[in-house]
Amino acid sequence: MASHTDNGEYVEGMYVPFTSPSEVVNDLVNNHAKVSDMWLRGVVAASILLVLGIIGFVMNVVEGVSDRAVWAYYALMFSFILTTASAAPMVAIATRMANAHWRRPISRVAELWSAAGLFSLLLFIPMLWILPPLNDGRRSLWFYDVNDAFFSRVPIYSPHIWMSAAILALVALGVVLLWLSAMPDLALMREHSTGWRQKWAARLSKGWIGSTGQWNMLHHRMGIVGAFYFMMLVFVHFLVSTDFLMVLVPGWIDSLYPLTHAANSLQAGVATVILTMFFLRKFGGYEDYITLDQFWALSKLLFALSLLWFWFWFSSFNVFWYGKKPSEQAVLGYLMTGAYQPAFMAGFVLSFLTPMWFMMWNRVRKSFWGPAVMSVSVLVGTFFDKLRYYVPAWSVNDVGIVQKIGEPGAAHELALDNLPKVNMPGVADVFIVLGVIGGAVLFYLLASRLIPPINIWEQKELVLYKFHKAYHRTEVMVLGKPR
Amino acid sequence: MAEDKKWGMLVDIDKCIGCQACVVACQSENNVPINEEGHFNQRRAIEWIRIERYWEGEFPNVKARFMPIFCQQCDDAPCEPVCPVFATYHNSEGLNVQVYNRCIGTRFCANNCPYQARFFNFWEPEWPETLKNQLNPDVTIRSRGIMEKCTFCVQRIRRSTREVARDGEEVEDGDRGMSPACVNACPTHALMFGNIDDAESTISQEIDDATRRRPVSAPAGRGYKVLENLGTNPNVVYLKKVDKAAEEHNVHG
Amino acid sequence: MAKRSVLGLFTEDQVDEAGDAMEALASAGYTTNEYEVLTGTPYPEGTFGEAEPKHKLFRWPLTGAACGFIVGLLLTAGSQLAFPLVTGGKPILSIPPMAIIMYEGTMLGAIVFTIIGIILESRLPRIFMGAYDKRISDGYIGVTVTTEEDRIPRAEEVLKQAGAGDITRGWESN
Amino acid sequence: MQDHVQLSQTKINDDLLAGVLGMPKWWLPTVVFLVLVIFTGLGAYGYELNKGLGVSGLNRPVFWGFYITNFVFWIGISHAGIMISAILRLTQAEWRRPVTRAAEVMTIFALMAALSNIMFHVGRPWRLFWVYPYDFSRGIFMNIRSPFVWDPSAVMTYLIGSSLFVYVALIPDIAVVRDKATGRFAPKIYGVLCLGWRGTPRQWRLQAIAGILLSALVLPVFVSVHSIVSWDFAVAIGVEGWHSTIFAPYFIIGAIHSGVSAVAMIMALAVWLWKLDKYLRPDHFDAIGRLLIVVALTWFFFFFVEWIFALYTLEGPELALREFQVFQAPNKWLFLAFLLTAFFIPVPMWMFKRVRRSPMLMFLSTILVNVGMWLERFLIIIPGLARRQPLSFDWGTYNPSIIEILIVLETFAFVALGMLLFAKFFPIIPIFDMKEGMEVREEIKIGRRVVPASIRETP
Repeated sequence: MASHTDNGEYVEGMYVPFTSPSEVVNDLVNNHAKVSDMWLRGVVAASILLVLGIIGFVMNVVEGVSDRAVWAYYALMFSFILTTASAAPMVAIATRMANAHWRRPISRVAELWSAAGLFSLLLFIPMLWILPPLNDGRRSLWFYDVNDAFFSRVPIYSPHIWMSAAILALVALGVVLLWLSAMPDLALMREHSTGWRQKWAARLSKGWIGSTGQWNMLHHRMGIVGAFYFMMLVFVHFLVSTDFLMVLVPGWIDSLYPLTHAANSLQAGVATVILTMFFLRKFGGYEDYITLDQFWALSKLLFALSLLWFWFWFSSFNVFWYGKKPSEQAVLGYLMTGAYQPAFMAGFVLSFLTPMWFMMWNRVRKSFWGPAVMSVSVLVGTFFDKLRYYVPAWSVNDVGIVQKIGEPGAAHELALDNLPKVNMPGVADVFIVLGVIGGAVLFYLLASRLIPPINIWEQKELVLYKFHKAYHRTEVMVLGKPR
Repeated sequence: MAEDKKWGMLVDIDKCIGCQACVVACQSENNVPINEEGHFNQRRAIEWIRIERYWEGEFPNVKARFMPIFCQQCDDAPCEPVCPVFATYHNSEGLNVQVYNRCIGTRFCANNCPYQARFFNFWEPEWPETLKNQLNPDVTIRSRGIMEKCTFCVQRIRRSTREVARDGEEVEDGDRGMSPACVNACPTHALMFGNIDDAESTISQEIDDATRRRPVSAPAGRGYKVLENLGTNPNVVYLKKVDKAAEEHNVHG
Repeated sequence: MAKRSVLGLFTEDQVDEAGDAMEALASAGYTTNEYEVLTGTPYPEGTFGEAEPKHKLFRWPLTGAACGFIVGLLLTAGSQLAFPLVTGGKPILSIPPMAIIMYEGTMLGAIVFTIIGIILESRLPRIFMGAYDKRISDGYIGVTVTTEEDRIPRAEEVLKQAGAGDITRGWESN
Repeated sequence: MQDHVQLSQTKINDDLLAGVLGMPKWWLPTVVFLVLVIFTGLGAYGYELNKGLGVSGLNRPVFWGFYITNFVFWIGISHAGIMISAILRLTQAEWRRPVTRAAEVMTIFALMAALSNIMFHVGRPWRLFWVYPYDFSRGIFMNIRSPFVWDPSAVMTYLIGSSLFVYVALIPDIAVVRDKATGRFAPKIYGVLCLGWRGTPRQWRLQAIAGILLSALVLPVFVSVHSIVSWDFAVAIGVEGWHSTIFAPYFIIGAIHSGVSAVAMIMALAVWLWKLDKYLRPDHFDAIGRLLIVVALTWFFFFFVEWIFALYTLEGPELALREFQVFQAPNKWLFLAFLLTAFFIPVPMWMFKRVRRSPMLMFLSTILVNVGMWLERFLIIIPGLARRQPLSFDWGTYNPSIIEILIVLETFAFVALGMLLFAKFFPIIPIFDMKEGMEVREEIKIGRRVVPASIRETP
């Protein structure tokens, strides 16, 4: 389809109005029907990485779960997936709530990442064995205290229970959201495609006939599920960042950190979506749908969230730096200025300085390459930032805490006196890092075959609600506001 | 006496009898306004050094514990950086000085002092006519609206250093009124003042004894600093009370 | 030299006529900086077929930010180095506080310069109103021509033909 | 908006300039009353200046009291102005149009009130200018390491920025007043004020850019201001319960909570006082109500996290402080009132569409929120100081004196008077923005359904 209109005013790749819904349907359904070889290559590559990851995992299992430090990089990757893939659907949810039209082509692109949530669920299971229960000298949020009449009643597996419940709920909500928003499209596949795809679509589309009632119900449900997804996401980040991270470092009491964890995940989620958009546009053959509009809008978002990254970091850092308490200084020294300083610097430069400096310029924001490159920078930065939190934290062993368990609260008041040795990645760790990324991508690719990666029905709505119209001597864009 | 000076104090709780002589001495030396009943009721009394009294144990065998608290002249004083106008800062002799002329009275430093050693002049200070003549000419009278606190009697330190410079002779700690008024007034020598940068000075020796374990197997000395966990690095060392009963208890249980 | 200006008024629904007037003026050989449309409300760009106004606004905030940043740096670093008083064992050159104040300086510079830029770029302040009609605030659309005295009558004709309601003249000086 | 009313430009002028050109009969008495309150407050301040801070209820260790609480409160209020206008401008939400200016003006006067509180607070106000980089006789600059130097730099940046922002957005409306005003001087004065605005496409274009660009520039400032105010407390290790890293975002979200509520109050007042019900539709209240629900929930989550981590440490002093804050009189009553008014009464109210759409109920609920948020600041500041500390022989209680109360009232009167005077001389609802709103309004007919739409310039 031509990428310019009659008066040719538009930048190449700007939003181009489709003439009719049917055009959209044919184009998208056909495009989704055929298996591109780029997709095959992607699947092969991802599977290879995944196999490597499994090898690394096995190597770790041989080492055993007694020493937590062995699993530091595993935990890092778990949180990395939680920060990128699980946060990506927020792009669809938030923009849908704001009723922004530019979201329509990419809402599915974002939602499909909740399929990778299933993978993060798999990743979580081993961590249940790695982290000890509360009566084993583990500090936690749950106020467990052996020799207190009341607090000794706290279930010793509270962190594991709550975290499992939360992440299960998160993944479930994500899949449900994906399914809900896909229903009309599945119905379309039921009508237009053939073979197993048709059967599968028929089974999932649950007799969707597109009656007004069904549509209203759909919007209603999507709104609710989306809201819950967001809450659950924040909750999961709250739990992970405290019970699976912060409590492991004695004296690290940073009440802002759970929110930092969540906020950074939004940034990484946006970056993930931008990168996915970029690949889908380049290799997926969706040039007519994923246009400059989406990149422009999302890059503004990414810019804002990058500034937010700094604000959250500085809010914590400034209080610690100024407070000068010995415990705080120890934590800063361990996580930031000590042996892990390179990781911190990398995170700082890549997830704040670079995006801030380059995305200030509209020329960079309003392009395809700019946002894509910046997203890569943000993702790598996020990786290093998580690294300098998780690897050190998981390298602290509980020796010295178990004796302290007697005194109430003593475990929390402990300061980080003797620093553990630096935990450098081994072969297994490298394998795990690659494997987890490969696994997530593989899940995404597979899911993109089952469900069209462009939201067809929202695209059709777009045709109705967003179009150009002549206005006296110029042409303006009309944006409909249904609901 | 070493060139570089860092003034410090040593407080032996075991010797303190809570007679409050130090408090009186401080008040008269530093022109601290008279605290009448009204001031105390308003919770606006100014006492650069105060004797905190704690009751220990149950009746009938109750023990009174006394603890003189004054500005700890912290090296990393929380009160210093928060002053917007440099009214308080750390001088070259390790003193946490208060410059009355600069103070605008935000009272931020007072909030930030964990030792509650800073005082605000809510009212213009007043003295009865008869007491006007006993005011110390070496010490400024603080007007209302500004903070004040223990200065380790910096005026005495200055005077003695001037005299030393004049006579060109060595001055031992405590000579020529080298020590603050409270130290001079203490009948039991619970307070000791001196230069802790000078390893030979008596106070350094004492502190060394109190804090270092010699031999390592022996129990630690009695020395400690107040609210150490805040990392303020005070220049005042306290020697804890020698409690025979407690030690017995430690030995047997 | 002294210029004259003339203004043709169109009613709220005569948008297209106003546009015609602009075209007619253009074809009558008036340059784009000689005639303007005056409206009491912002219309979408190009409603009257006018060209998109060129402006260099985006230089202003950057310049301002740069100035603010430099001033902030000099102030913070300078005041700490000029009065090297130790407070709370903090380094003489404490970066976090400097960062905060430099940030504020940068933003202040950026905002103030942007405001100045906006005012100057929109050709304000304007001393002489020239031909102007209060009814423009009520939604009337004015097409004004500012040119040499001898070309004024022609402009009036053009405006009349385009269907301008009443036509007023005014002095202009620049 | 479904129940939108299409109005001619003349009608808009007449309606929105009614308060400027004419004078409602309630106006003068109200102003006189406010002026009286202000003079009482200033009289009280004069007394304090003369006698010293002893006349306040402050003591040792409660060195900060009503003034600082009030300072934080007004800074908080000031935040909604930019929050509302900037964020809504950037997202191009149509319902922003009538509310932006009122919000921004409130920002300005609230900031002035906040600054005046510092003046009331310090011991030697006549030397307050020493915190500014001004080389006076003592020949020493301020200590930039002190949060009390960050404060003025941030607040002044915010004040200057937002005032200029308001002025630029005001120029086209001043031009309208110039054209409408009668009398010998008014047109000339307004003519000078609007810098000879004529409404050329270039001017409108830059006006539009200004809205977006300045919003983008002011937003980061607004975030920094309250963060810095929060650091006045958070960096202090001397006071239990203040030294928490979450304070910056927690104060920000609290500020937005109280500020957006204040904006809703102003909207309701505007509807009653200037009969602007044609412009501030129930839909506007509905929208701001929804926004308030989101803000309130977020705020409550931050509140929750802050508490979790206070308890998480299980440190004796911290627990003692919280116990003192929540379970001991008089704090327990204040705390209860705070929870109810700031969250548990208004938020359930906003859940109902009927409440959100009624100015009266929104007015009441948002007043509750602001009472609650004032108490919140009080409960953060005072118990931390008044608690029984590990060392202090005398731990405090705090009873504000009549002087302090009068001065606090003065700040409220000051802001109200400022708003009234502004509304007397300038349109409090942006005229050109409303006209544009009418201009860009559009409808899409799909079958029998008419979908409201709006026109945007093609990028």
